[in-house]
Amino acid sequence: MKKFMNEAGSLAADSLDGFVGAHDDLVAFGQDRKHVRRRVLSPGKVAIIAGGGAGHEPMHVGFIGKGMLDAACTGHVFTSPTPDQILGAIRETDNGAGVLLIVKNYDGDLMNFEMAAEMAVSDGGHRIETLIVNDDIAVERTARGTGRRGVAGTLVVEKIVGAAAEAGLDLFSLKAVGESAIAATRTMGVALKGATVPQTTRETFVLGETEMEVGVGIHGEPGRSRQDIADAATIASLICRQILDDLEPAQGQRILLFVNGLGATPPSELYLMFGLARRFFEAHGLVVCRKLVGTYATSLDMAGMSITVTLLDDASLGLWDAPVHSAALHW
Amino acid sequence: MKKFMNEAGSLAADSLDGFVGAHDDLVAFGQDRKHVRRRVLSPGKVAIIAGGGAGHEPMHVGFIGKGMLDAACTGHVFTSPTPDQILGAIRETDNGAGVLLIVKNYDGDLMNFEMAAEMAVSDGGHRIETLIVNDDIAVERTARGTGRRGVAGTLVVEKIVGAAAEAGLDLFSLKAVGESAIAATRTMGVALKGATVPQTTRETFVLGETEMEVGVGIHGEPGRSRQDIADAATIASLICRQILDDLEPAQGQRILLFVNGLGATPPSELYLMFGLARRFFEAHGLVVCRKLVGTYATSLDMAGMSITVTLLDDASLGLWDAPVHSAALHW
Amino acid sequence: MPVLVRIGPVIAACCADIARHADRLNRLDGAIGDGDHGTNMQRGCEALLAESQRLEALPLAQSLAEAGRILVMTIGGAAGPLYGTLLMELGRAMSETSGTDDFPTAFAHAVNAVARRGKSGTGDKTLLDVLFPLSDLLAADNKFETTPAKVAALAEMTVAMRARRGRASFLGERSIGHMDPGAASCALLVAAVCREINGGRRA
Amino acid sequence: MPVLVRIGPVIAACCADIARHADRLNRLDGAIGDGDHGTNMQRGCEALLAESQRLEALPLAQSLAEAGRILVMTIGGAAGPLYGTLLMELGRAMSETSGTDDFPTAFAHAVNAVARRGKSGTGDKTLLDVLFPLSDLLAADNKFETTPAKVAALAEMTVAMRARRGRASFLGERSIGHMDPGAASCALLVAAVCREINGGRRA
Ligand SMILES: Nc1ncnc2c1ncn2[C@@H]1O[C@H](COP(=O)(O)OP(=O)(O)O)[C@@H](O)[C@H]1O
Ligand SMILES: Nc1ncnc2c1ncn2[C@@H]1O[C@H](COP(=O)(O)OP(=O)(O)O)[C@@H](O)[C@H]1O
Ligand SMILES: [Mg+2]
Ligand SMILES: [Mg+2]
Ligand SMILES: [Mg+2]
Ligand SMILES: [Mg+2]
Repeated sequence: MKKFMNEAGSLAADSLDGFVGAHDDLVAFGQDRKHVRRRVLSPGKVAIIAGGGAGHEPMHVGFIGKGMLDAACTGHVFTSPTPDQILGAIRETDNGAGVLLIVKNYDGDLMNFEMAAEMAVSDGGHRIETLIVNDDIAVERTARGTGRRGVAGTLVVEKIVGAAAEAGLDLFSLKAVGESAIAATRTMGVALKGATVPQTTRETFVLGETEMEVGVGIHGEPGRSRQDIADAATIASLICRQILDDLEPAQGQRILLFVNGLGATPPSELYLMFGLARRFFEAHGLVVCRKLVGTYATSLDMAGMSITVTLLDDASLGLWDAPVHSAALHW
Repeated sequence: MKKFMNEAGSLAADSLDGFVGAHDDLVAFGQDRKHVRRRVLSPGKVAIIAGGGAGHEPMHVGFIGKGMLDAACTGHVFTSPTPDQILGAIRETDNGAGVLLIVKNYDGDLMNFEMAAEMAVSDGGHRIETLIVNDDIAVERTARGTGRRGVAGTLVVEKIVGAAAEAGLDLFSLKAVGESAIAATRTMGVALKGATVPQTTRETFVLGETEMEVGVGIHGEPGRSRQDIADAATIASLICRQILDDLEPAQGQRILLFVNGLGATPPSELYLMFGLARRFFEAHGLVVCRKLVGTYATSLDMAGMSITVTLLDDASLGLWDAPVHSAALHW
Repeated sequence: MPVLVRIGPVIAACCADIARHADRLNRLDGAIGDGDHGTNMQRGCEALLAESQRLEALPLAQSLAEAGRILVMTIGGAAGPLYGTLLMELGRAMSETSGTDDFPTAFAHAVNAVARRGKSGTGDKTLLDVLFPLSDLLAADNKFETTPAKVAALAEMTVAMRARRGRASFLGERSIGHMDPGAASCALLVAAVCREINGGRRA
Repeated sequence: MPVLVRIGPVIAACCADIARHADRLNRLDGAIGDGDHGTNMQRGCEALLAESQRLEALPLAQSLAEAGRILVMTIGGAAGPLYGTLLMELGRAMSETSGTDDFPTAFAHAVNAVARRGKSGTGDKTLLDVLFPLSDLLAADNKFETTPAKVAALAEMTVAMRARRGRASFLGERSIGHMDPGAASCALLVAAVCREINGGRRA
């Protein structure tokens, strides 16, 4: 395992230090460096807070800024932040309009955010709502189970909700906007190389020279199945087909198409995959009216990518297009 | 070698197709898809054209847009574009004010751009000037030789010259602005893993588990020396020290600090390196007043990063800050 | 019995055993999760060790609750809230009752709180597949002698289960055939605690 | 002699030899460059092959010039302008002179044009370290019989050189000890051309 790092234990903190230093016009550390927040908060607005383990950079800290998040809490690598971190972010950003927590569906994140919310409500009298993003269709839906993971589609939810919050929506309405965005969003990913967790210097899964892992999340956990590697067009159809089957969109439906790099896949390959996915969905009668290609929700140094589709209507289109001024998304 | 691609021969073209599809609000293909250009040109402005081999994405096509490039020509992987591509770009973007070509110093690029310029002058009566970027201090300066390579610092030159062109400077003045930017810019890179050229399915150089390649360019060619891998702080000092020695900046000098990923190094590690580099230069009395961290000038799937420093004065600072509206840089 | 135990040596024993097995726990977690369970537990145990003196000065119930809070604030991930809740609720329940006879009741209360926090139950392939049966054993005889061997067997039984909670649940069928890392760490910790309670003898 | 040669079979021979050695050329280029010289040359040769019939219909001088233009527009990189200039200028010089006696003069003119394009000379560890001596040989005897073996030796001589042009120059000292890929392809192509001129016999 080769990484640019000093020691495994400080990778997350060192990286965050570099991030805040690089974007100190937009963001600042919260108390004791336990979270990162906007340098200047918008008054009277519902605070939007997200968070999760480290190793997904630029998610979520890269989305802090006008039009998106107010604060983000980063844990250790692939480890949910602790309740005190989240509580600190709530205290520093809630200016009376309440707080909306955006959490990726996974037990660790849920429990830590839930504990923080309980403390914030009982000790601080904060009003808190939570959105749980579960866009990853690689996970089978079962009668009893955790349900689907939250992965790259979280970016879309954060952008849409962030824009709505900036527009002045109240906590209750924001939760509804977020739930619609979640319902309209699906993601699936493929890895060509596993992630190397710095502490263990081991890949979480090791693929053979001709294998790929289909249906991976963003924590280095194995995916749904291991398959022979295929050409890009085959991989694109495989993923797009499943998204299509799961979403069952109407002909002529407008979509946002988002191709996300998992960390070690270069822009040239991401654009190549985007081109194939775009053609696929257009051939199936959808209108690809918004596009995003880049490395936004990573799994450390995993080689791979995911494809996310969000069904758009006039409202969500407007919220997607609304100005955003964060380190990673800017328009 | 694992890549998201259909066949090696079409990787560059397929990727470009995806890129143009993803950013068709900003860019369009030129004739016969031989170059990519702004969808809408600014009238009366000197045209700025860059180019080089494929495999460096998002450079240069990602920099096409208001405030930066008018067109970019992409060759095959790591192969300069051919003169007809460049000539086509000149013809489609020159609206009388002349054309400034920005070329990374390397014989292949120089010769192809030179042949194109000769044709454009003799056959088309275009006025052409050329800027040659040579920011890579890893290459020793020798009495006789090609001189230093052009690498990630090319982004800085393109941004500054692009802003000046948008402001209405004439061809002659633009060349002077560009030459100052080049004189003020230095880069050095380190790789942890070589690049895999798709046609040969071979890494251009293979590093052992505990080796790193110091002083790499962006074409997968070997660097200045192979060394034992070190921790991030050591690597950062190694590079920053050489940049400092080469630039010999005055105390209190303002600088732009740019940490660039070579393709397979994730944002978390780039930010970590940025933090270390920033502290280094600040400790040496420089003022890091502008910052850029991201994957902008790649070497296919090479794992590694480069550090670029540009000395800033009021003029170049203003040009750096001027609005830019391209796929990869946007403010 | 537990009220007679000094918490410092128990923490030290847990910390040592987790450190010794951290790599194995990471590896178990790598197979069906993200490969960090050993590292997470180690971080939590080290935080307890650092506060060991302060914890020893507190009444046992309060000291357990405080230890739980420390785990919650240092482990993160899934394990943090779960182990943290176990100790916090155990402490809370013990401070409301008194005497060792009520320990099984307090423990049962704490395990139920963990299940509520995790929205999980038996058979979900988690640390609860150790904790619930352990709670039943305690209720039956309120002894710590026999448990270490039994909990190891309990952890072993998670191998055949299909995960319905935690990261492993995302793998569906593929989660079968691997021991749950949380169950493994739980068995390990219970063994360490029992050993200390029984005077440092290995069971 | 050259005027008597049909260009189609020469192209076919070059194309076949480059294809056969493409991997070796890539590997040579990988050691001190970017590993694509074989692929680049193959792309150029295939473009010539595709236009072979059209080229054969032209007078030799014109056909060489046109072949050079095709190489420039398809190879790219350093090799495109260099090999392209060689043929374009050879064709131009031949159309201005006449008869085989002037071929060495035309060839020398073309090689000088390549050197101007590359701002390079002998000893820079490039294809010019084959082309310049070859030009001298032709000037001395205007024969193609003896050259193949000699050009192979010339390419071999680049191993000891330190590159001062092309990508390899960026490596400084590290460029020593490897054969220049351009010199290697040049030796190969000269050998193929000579073989065809001498009636398909391998020299
Ligand atoms: N909802 C849950 N209920 C009970 N136990 C759970 C739950 N989710 C996870 N676990 C336990 O936590 C363990 C994983 O802990 P750890 O690896 O430290 O956290 P993470 O999954 O955040 O990386 C699992 O092996 C399982 O025993
Ligand atoms: N300035 C130059 N003058 C002469 N020959 C050169 C020059 N630059 C490069 N070459 C030749 O070109 C060869 C490399 O060609 P190729 O690999 O196809 O191009 P690139 O370097 O663009 O990848 C070198 O081996 C060398 O022989
Ligand atoms: Mg984890
Ligand atoms: Mg090349
Ligand atoms: Mg884990
Ligand atoms: Mg080459």
